[in-house]
Amino acid sequence: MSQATIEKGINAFKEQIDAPVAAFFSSCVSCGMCAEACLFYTETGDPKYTPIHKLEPLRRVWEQEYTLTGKIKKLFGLTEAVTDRMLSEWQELLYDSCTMCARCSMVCPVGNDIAYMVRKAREGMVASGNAPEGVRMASTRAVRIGSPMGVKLTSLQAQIRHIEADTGLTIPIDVEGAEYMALLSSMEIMNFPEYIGGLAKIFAHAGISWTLCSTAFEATNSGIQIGSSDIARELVQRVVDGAERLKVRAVISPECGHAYTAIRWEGPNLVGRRFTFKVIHILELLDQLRASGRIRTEGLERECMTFHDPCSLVRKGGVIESPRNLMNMVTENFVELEEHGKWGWCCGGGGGVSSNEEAAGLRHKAFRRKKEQLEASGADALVTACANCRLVMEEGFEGYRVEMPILGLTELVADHLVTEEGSGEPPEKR
Amino acid sequence: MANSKTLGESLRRHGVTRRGFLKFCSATASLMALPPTMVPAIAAALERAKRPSVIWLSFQECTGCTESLTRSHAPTVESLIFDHVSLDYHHTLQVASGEAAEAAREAAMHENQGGYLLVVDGSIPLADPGYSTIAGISNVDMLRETAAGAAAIIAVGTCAAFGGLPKADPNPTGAVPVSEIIRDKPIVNVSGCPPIPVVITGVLAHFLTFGALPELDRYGRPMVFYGQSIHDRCYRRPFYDKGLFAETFDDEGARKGWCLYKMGCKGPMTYNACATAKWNNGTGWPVEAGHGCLGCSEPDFWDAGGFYNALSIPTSDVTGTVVTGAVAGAALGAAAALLNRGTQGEAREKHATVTVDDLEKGV
Amino acid sequence: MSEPMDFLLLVRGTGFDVALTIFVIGVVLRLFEIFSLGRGVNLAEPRGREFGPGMRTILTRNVPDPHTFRRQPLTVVIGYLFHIGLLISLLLFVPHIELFKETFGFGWPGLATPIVDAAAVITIIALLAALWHRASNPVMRRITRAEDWLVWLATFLPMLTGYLAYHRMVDPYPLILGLHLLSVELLLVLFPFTKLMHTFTLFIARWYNGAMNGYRGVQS
Amino acid sequence: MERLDTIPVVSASSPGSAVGVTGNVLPLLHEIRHALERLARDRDPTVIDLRAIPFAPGDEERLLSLLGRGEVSLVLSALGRSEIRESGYPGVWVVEHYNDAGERIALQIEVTDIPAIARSQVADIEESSTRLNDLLMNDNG
Repeated sequence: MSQATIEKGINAFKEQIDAPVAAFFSSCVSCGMCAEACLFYTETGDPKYTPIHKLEPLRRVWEQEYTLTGKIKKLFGLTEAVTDRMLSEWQELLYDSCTMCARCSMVCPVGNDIAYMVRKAREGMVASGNAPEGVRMASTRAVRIGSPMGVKLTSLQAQIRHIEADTGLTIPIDVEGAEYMALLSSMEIMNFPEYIGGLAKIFAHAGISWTLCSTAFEATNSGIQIGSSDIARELVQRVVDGAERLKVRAVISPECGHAYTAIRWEGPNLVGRRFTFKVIHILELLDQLRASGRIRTEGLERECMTFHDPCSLVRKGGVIESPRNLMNMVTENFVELEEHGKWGWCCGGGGGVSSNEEAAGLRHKAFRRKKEQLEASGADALVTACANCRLVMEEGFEGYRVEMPILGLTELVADHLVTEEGSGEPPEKR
Repeated sequence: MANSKTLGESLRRHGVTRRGFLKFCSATASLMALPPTMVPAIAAALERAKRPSVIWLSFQECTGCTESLTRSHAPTVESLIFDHVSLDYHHTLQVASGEAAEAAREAAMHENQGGYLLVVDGSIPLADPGYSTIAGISNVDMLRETAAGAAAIIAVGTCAAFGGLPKADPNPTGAVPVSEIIRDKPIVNVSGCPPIPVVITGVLAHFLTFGALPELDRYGRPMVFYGQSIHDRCYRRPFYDKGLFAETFDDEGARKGWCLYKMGCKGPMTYNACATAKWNNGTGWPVEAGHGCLGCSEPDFWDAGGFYNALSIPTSDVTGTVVTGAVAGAALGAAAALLNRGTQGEAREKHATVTVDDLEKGV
Repeated sequence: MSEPMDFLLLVRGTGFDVALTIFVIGVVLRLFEIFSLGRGVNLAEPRGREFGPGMRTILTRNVPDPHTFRRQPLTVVIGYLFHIGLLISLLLFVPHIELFKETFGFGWPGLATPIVDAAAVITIIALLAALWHRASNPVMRRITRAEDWLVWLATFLPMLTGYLAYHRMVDPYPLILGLHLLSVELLLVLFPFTKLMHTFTLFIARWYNGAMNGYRGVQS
Repeated sequence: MERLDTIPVVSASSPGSAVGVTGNVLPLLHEIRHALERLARDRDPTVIDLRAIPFAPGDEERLLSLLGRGEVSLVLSALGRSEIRESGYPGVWVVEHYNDAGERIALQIEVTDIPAIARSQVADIEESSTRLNDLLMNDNG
């Protein structure tokens, strides 16, 4: 068993620093605007949570290794080396108080993509053994068991049996040549199985062939959250292998933000080649089906509903319009949060924070931002498209004693599908 | 030779009436750039003023300063003052020559020991004193000897005041101004190349009138004449403020009398009275004639960049520096880039794949 | 007697040459340092383009998001006043334009000096406010390093000396003009090796941000 | 080749030149106005030396023509000629001193009831009294 060392950590920083990182650090004028974009700062008022400050170890390595001034400073001992102690101290800043929501990346006046750098900085934290225990455990379970929550195929199969019984629909597994291979997040399997039922209904309604994959049903990628490309690669590879084995046309990312960015945006770069299949988020797919008339809904939710944008889906994923189109399809009283879409506020549990027990207290404090935002909207119910956000917000509501139901957008759409079978036009193959 | 007659007596001997004297006093106040309220004080002082002995030494100079002074037109008020002054030695103007001239200088020095006024034009060569001698006496020796008994020294012209043209880079004669040799006497620098005639006479008038030197600026120049820059007193200043500039000597801006800054006018850094005293008996002055100020009353004006380069342009070849810098930067940059790529590549090579077994720190 | 003039000649000649050389070498070197680190090829199927969104972000980041502005208006207002004032003072003052013309072979029209003067006053006030803000705001205090103070000083001195020179508040004029040039030379020398470099690199940073987001179909 | 004096001299103060734009004439008129107020209120005279004013070509002419000419003109013959004349604004006098060669050596605006130099000097008055007395004494004798 090899060990994580500070040398490995610094080596990882050196590997990770690229031209954008160098440009970003060169440009920072310490204006502090990023703090105003970070819910961990706004809700605690503690300046140590200023996003750019979280990157000090990476910045220092960049300066010492990749700039003339830094090299000279190093030569004359004018700059402090990044030590294991420093990184231990920074664990709280790079993990507990950062969901990589990338809101700071949107406001930085000089254009620094801070979340991009946090993701890179975490590589060094992992290599030096400074990732928090909860996140490490999640990764270990994901690699060893196949799911960060330790959900095994047998648990999935058990849930499938329940769903099949409830809906009367078949949940296909390992169907070769299916058009779509759906991925799930463990949370959906364990906490929100209605999502799987919803999928089955929608695909049946639209007449689309789909399948789950017994070797790659888990969509979440703990490697991305902990910040290890090596672990992330291993997890993505399972999906790629499964998709290629089943020869599907596209892989559907479930209602989970980081799972989508992991497979859609990081995936090909992790495995080092372009995918032979497409990757699509379930909301994108639903919106496409809506636009092409292949799913038809009836009835509108009367309640005032709002939508929480999962950060990974909007800012980092680019799925912005689809949920709005879908919301308008099934609700008549949809109100936007004041800051929504790419300006949405994080639930506070992304980027591995929700699996990091040490961060629980901080996460609770930070959730106040979302809570107030939701309360200000006057909505009666909250819709979202991420199992993790949903769970985090449910916990948050409990903590703040807020009564507000949270729904998944996919299941909401599924609930409104036109029920008479076959009354719609025969779905056409696209 | 100096005698003890006062200026007042001297004027009356010339048949000047009281009204004439009053007129003379207001003209003198105007000449000294003093406010008209000073006229009674001037009258009282002039009434008592003693006739001083003046020794005028010319060193490394072009005689332009003397020319400027003697350009004084026919009998003016200034000339009245000079009539009153006992100019005991001036090798350009005096009749005596050779040993007789030197004897006159020595006689004046002895008779008025500690009381005569020494006027100097020209700079003094120190690289080799032999570069400039008078009657076999080097400039530096003559200056030291003559200055010893002077009440005050007036350094007329930029050469005497600041070294002037002889001191221009590379200063082959090692020229220095009076102030670098004489440090124990009051010195008034009347700079300019040449100085404005009325400024020379104005300073003399001040000395004569009040028996003391006027208030001086940091460069030892009389504040009344050098207190404000050409730029601040320039009648074209409003054009500068409005951003209207002549770009060439024959463009519309030049014809309309716009600001000459872009054509190299050194007015903003030049302190002199040209804009008000004017030249050629008040006819005009360089800027009024359409040419920028050369800055001739300032130290080292010869070396202050091209006469036709705007003041803000550095004296060196900026474009060349930028090009050279860019080339050198690219070479150094390429080296730095190689180093960076090396570091990055090495780090990537050293990468040890992280597995879930490697997440704990080594002990 | 002539030291201020000697000083002015030194800073207008050799001094400026040296500073400008270091500046140009430094900036080019820094750009090489940055770009040499490269950027991986993105193998994910793009949803949008890189170039256009990158360019758009270069522009859009000039304007703060309204909500963030409301949370920290002072930083934004001071930042605007300072930068606009500085650009007016630097680029639209005729003597400065003459220098650029000499350097690049072309110039542009300047503004009337009272306007530039007003801009300079605003810039100086904004800089003082920025200093106070940096010293008093907890976030800024936390992230401020020695370099930030140095950079502030290096920016403030040319403004101050320029103002004093223009108004002839220091005697003799060549001394203050020389100090103004010297302070600019200090700025030039420090520029490539401090965050003053953001003047150039912010365009690179913004472009990368916009491009990387644009690739994913997000206009950042 | 032409002789120098055959080349026509064109005055810089021709129309279209900088006349009036230097802004020195207007402030000067204001100064004169303030001086007049002081004179009326406190009997306090003022002298403005125009040599200290940075005039643009044509400014002086403009100022003098704006002031105009009043009822009184005096010519003084002492150390050359001097012209003292009241402007179109009573209380504002223009005093020009010339030397023997007819060159102007001073130009002043005096804001007063009568310029001091036009008054008979006290010493001269005493002297003339003595002289006249002497003359009469001699006649009697």
